[in-house]
Amino acid sequence: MTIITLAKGVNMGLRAAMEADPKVLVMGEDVGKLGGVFRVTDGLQKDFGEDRVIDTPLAESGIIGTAIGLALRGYRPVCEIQFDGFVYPAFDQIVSQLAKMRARALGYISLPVVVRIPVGGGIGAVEHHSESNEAYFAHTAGLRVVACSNPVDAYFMTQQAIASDDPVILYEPKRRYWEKADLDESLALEQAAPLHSARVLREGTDVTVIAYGPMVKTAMEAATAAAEEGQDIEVVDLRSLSPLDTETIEASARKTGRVVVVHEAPGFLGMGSELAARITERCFFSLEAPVLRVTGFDTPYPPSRVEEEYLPDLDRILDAVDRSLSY
Amino acid sequence: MTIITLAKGVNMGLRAAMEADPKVLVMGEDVGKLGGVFRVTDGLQKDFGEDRVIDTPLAESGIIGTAIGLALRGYRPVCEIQFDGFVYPAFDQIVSQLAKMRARALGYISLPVVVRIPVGGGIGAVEHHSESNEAYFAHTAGLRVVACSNPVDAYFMTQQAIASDDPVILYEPKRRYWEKADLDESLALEQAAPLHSARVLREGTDVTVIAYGPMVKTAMEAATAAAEEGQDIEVVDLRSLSPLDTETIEASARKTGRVVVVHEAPGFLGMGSELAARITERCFFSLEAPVLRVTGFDTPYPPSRVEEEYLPDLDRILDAVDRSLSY
Amino acid sequence: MSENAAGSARDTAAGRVPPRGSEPELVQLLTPEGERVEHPDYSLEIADDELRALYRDLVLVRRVDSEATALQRQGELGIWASLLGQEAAQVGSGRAMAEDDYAFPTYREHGVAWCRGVDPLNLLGLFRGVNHGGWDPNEKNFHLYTIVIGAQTLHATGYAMGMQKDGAESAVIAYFGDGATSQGDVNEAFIYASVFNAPVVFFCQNNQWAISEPIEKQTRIPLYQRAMGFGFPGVRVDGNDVLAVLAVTRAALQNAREGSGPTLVEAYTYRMGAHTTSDDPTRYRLTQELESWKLKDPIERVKAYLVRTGKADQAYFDGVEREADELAAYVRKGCLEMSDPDPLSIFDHVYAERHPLVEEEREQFATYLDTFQSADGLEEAAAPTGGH
Amino acid sequence: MSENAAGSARDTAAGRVPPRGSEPELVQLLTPEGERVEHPDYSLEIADDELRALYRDLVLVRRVDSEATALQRQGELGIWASLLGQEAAQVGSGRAMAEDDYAFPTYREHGVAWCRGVDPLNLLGLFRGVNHGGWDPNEKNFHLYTIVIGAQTLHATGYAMGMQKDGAESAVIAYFGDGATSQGDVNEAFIYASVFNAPVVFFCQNNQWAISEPIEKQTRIPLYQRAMGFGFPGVRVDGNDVLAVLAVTRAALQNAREGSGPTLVEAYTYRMGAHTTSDDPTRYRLTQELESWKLKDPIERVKAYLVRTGKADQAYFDGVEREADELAAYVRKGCLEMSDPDPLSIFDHVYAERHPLVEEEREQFATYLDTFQSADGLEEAAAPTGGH
Ligand SMILES: Cc1ncc(C[n+]2csc(CCOP(=O)(O)OP(=O)(O)O)c2C)c(N)n1
Ligand SMILES: Cc1ncc(C[n+]2csc(CCOP(=O)(O)OP(=O)(O)O)c2C)c(N)n1
Ligand SMILES: [Mg+2]
Ligand SMILES: [Mg+2]
Repeated sequence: MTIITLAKGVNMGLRAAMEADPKVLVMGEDVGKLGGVFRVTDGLQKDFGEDRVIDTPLAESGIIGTAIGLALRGYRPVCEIQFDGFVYPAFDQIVSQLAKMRARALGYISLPVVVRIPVGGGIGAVEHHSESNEAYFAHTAGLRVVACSNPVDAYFMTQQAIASDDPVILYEPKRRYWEKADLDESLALEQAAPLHSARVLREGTDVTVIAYGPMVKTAMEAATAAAEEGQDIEVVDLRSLSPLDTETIEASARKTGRVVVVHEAPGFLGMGSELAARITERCFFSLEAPVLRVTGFDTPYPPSRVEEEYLPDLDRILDAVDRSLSY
Repeated sequence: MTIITLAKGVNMGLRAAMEADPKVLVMGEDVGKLGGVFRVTDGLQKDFGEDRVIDTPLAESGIIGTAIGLALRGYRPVCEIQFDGFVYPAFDQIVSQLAKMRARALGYISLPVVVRIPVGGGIGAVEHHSESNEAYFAHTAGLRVVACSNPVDAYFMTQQAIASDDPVILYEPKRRYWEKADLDESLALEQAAPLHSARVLREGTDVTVIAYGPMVKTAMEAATAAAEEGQDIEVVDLRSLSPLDTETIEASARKTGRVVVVHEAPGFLGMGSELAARITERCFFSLEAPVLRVTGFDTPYPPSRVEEEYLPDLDRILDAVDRSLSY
Repeated sequence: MSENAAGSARDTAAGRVPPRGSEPELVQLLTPEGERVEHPDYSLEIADDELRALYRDLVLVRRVDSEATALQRQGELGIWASLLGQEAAQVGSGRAMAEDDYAFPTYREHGVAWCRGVDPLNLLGLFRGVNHGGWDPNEKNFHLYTIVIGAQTLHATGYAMGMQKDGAESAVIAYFGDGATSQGDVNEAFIYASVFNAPVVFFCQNNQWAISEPIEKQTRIPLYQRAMGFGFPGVRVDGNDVLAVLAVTRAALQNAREGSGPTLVEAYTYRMGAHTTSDDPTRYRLTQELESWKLKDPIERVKAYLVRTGKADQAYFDGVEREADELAAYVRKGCLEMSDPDPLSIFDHVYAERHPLVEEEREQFATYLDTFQSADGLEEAAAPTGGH
Repeated sequence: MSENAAGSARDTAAGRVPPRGSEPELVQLLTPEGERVEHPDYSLEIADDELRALYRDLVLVRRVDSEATALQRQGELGIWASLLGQEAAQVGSGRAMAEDDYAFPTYREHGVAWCRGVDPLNLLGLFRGVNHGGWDPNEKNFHLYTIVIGAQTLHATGYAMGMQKDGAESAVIAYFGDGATSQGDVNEAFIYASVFNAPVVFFCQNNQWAISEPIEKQTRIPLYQRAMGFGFPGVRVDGNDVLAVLAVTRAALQNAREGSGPTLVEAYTYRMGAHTTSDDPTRYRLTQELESWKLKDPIERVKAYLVRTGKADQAYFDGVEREADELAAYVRKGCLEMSDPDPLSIFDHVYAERHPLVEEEREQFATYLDTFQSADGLEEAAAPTGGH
């Protein structure tokens, strides 16, 4: 057992994948000597060389575009996008090329490319450094989109994403980079939960709270607080945003009959809308209340001094739980 | 009364706006002499000159980026994106700049930029020419997103979009460009329905079918067919995708208790998911059935010889109506 | 140094694009009249049978092209992007490639596809709408057509970076048009290629037009000079001269393989047809321009040279014509026989690994379809190609 | 012509970026030792009081910067991007602008902001996280800071196109860094500017680093030469020489105003501090490099010149120091007094016109907040600035 941070979990996951397969590359801005602005790639260039840990020019479309070329040549590039808000220059390469190329080629080629994105707010940063843009990619057929919420998942999901023959967008909750947990390094990758499975983190009977990435911790805190008031909340860590683990989600929704979805991204057309639509479609007669959403507002992410108001917090979750129970 | 096509409606709308305000510019690829690949800007350069109808270099980020600069200087640029699938290179300029700049500047500046996008499939085109990407922009705070479905709306909505001091994404259903309707040119812009209003196109009592853009015609055909089988369908032309005209939508949902949303875009996180989530949230106790979605599949848009299978059609809408009624 | 550079750039800027129709200085080995000329930097030793083979390639790809255009007019293709006028640029560069080299085309590289051994029916399949190409890129070392302007130049650069990592003695060609040079992606490809010294040849077919926009809308100096700004060589070649294109591209590929990094080749040519069959060029350009370019036809000059030098006789030309007729017939027959894809193929190949949502939609749709009809199968046929 | 160009590009490519620390040829009017030198292309007549004013600007912006760094260390700012070392590049170019000219900055142009009359507290507000700048761009002819690398170069170009349409005799400066030159947007800006001959000066502060990446990761030739590839002049100026920057930028702006189109100015300088206060440059660069650049300090050389020529005396320098102290105190006090925004301000200014969803969320949130607390107000104060 080792105590690791979430950042370290990704780092160790990258290292394990690079050791296991010489075709795995890490590329992005400042991933080399600096080890990335969050130090997630710390030490990798030193140990694997500049040929495998590549500081790229400052151009995100170039990062993804050349990664596609490298993948066509047999490599497995893991691209770092420095902050969520800087992925947009690569949008065409991601949604028109990376996502669609396999279908375009009738399956003759696959693109095992991972795009790592530190995501979300809460770190007091300036504009563009706190965005939650998962809905764009989850809406894009051809991509897989996952979000880790804790150090152990970070370690395994990184490796699973790299092992996937499909392109995977891997969201890392940046304000949880320094959260710690115990990792049992003797566990094999095969023993980890499948990449696209959700996880019931806390069983409960009254209301299901679904969260992912940075909001999982907040949801757990809300559940603890609610327990003191006698509310028994079930918390589901979604983990996979596309595809969804509908089985786990539906089972929980059927059990509690009440669902609250929590995310930092704006609500309008956010993950919560898809979850609400799908759960309602599948569990119509089991629901006691409409699926409620606790999300960022439908505004640009605000200046950091007011971000705590923008971001869903324990109180807003509990408020939604109360509203759900009031139906 | 003049009979016009939808393409002509946009054309006349542009012309009217350019005549009314010398600051209105048209810019994009091939919008000049050629009049655009769909001839929507036909004749404008001849009449307003190269200074106001600008053939740009082949670079979409450049189109939107320079349009922002022109808007900052007091112009009102109307940008044409040649086909839906070619807007992605401009994604950063649209979502990080165009959408957010006003809030960034505490309202000191506004960006009255219109981005016209011929959208959707059904014209037998090759890849990237048939996409429905409205969900990306509707999820983006700071933008307004509208879709016209007929020549008269095309005429008025174009002018309203240009008159708006906010950035507007205007979707034009390309396979309906040649649909015809009567335009009463004596109508003033003020007499047209507000840009962000939905319209009940056909009143009905059994099921509400919500559609927009190219699917409105299909929905109307479905309603006619259903009528023969004794089903009384209400058809709502959404017109505005962001913001939604929730009042009209909710009123209809409450009335029929059954809603089917139709769009060409993939279902997962498509407009249907937001409509389903919202309607269920607001009209929980009025719904007899879950909101059902008839959409493109969650795959890349297929080769054109099979696109009719991909696109929602009359039969798939009727199938969903039947399913809705079976609850 | 800084002032000189600034000064010279100013001169260049002042110079602008030479007026349309004027003769730019470019590498040429065969004049429009079919005379063989020498060039100090680019010599070419070429055997007679190779020369005849090039002629054959030019004729055959033009015939595929014209047959496809005819098929489109008859409603068999949704659209067709003709290469008319660009045969030499494509065959010259396509034949310059070694087997292990790799090409990343746009949507117009039918001549290069031919050289790489791609069945022309695959190309027609794309424009008919039965698939997006349908060949195995790695079998042909020829990537799928890319329609989003410029995107493939980054894929090409990444692929070349991979070759470099592999220590392979190979190179990549990235094809793109004059219009494409304005895209951010193409410029980023220049940057990545130069910074990593990647073995990639940027092959720009300047056919003078990007749909309705003349080259002046994309640049104010000759395009090959763009390379200077990124620190690698640029060269302008007569794109209607198959020999010059062959020699220049060969040299650029060889430089790349030897570790000298990227080169920009501007093949100066002309789009003799419409942008695609959907386009109407009479709206934006003068026939006079077209007429002047007819005199520079890429096939006529090779024929004139072969005839004058006696390297080919009438029997040879007749043979090539016959072959072209056969090829056209093959293309026509194959096109007409192409069946529509199975509706359920929409769900194929989206993911390499299992995907519950796609599986669910596939199943639901299959059940739904069963209430109407049963799906058709797909057929395939063997094909004559120009490949290795 | 093609071969020559190709040849010269090849030479350039072979040349690569000169080794770090070597002296590149650049326009200089004041040596690091404070000696006034002449340059054949760029002369500068400057009155003594203007010279002293430049010195004052340099000292004051450095003091604002160091005070902000200190405030960040004390937790008053979330982050700060220091301009240390780049004062001359910013003041020289900022002071070259006429009142009607317009600047589009990155996130580091505190010195230019100063010259445009933006209250330093606005800059601190952004880094403290109370807003995204908060000044009225049109009042200062100084756009908001742009954080997405390169995006503002297109805005600048569009703005310049607008000036051109207006027939205004004005020009735009687009600021960006060495790293930014790799972005597609910046290259597209070069293309639009050259094709439309827009009155824009591309002002690149090559401070040798993009966070941890040295300039070699972005280019293999000197950056000012990039302009050659786009057909407009590029010039490298000593970015630590306020006089040279002033002269070169003035000339470029004047050319732009007169219809000669864009110029790329590469201000060759050095980022003396960390990328931002969050950065740790010891992980990736040698102090030796830093030491060598200390000798080229942009302020020291002006002071040396003023002293040697007797254009300023100790009393003057003392006066400037006092002013700097006062400014620092103003900045500190203003920063500490800055109140957090009203939570409901999140919903302000998103749209110019009514938006039901935003209104609804605002109302709901207000109701929700009412159950906890009442919101705070915002305060503002008048400010000393360096503006017109
Ligand atoms: C990103 C993008 N924008 C627009 C288009 C539409 N389009 C297709 S071809 C074309 C012109 C291309 O010109 P050029 O690069 O010169 O190539 P050519 O067609 O002349 O071979 C345009 C604008 C596209 N395919 N991709
Ligand atoms: C599109 C984008 N990608 C990445 C970043 C993160 N980032 C901020 S500053 C920076 C380096 C910029 O270097 P340079 O252009 O040289 O400017 P400098 O900071 O040296 O002034 C990076 C990568 C960003 N802001 N925008
Ligand atoms: Mg062209
Ligand atoms: Mg820098």
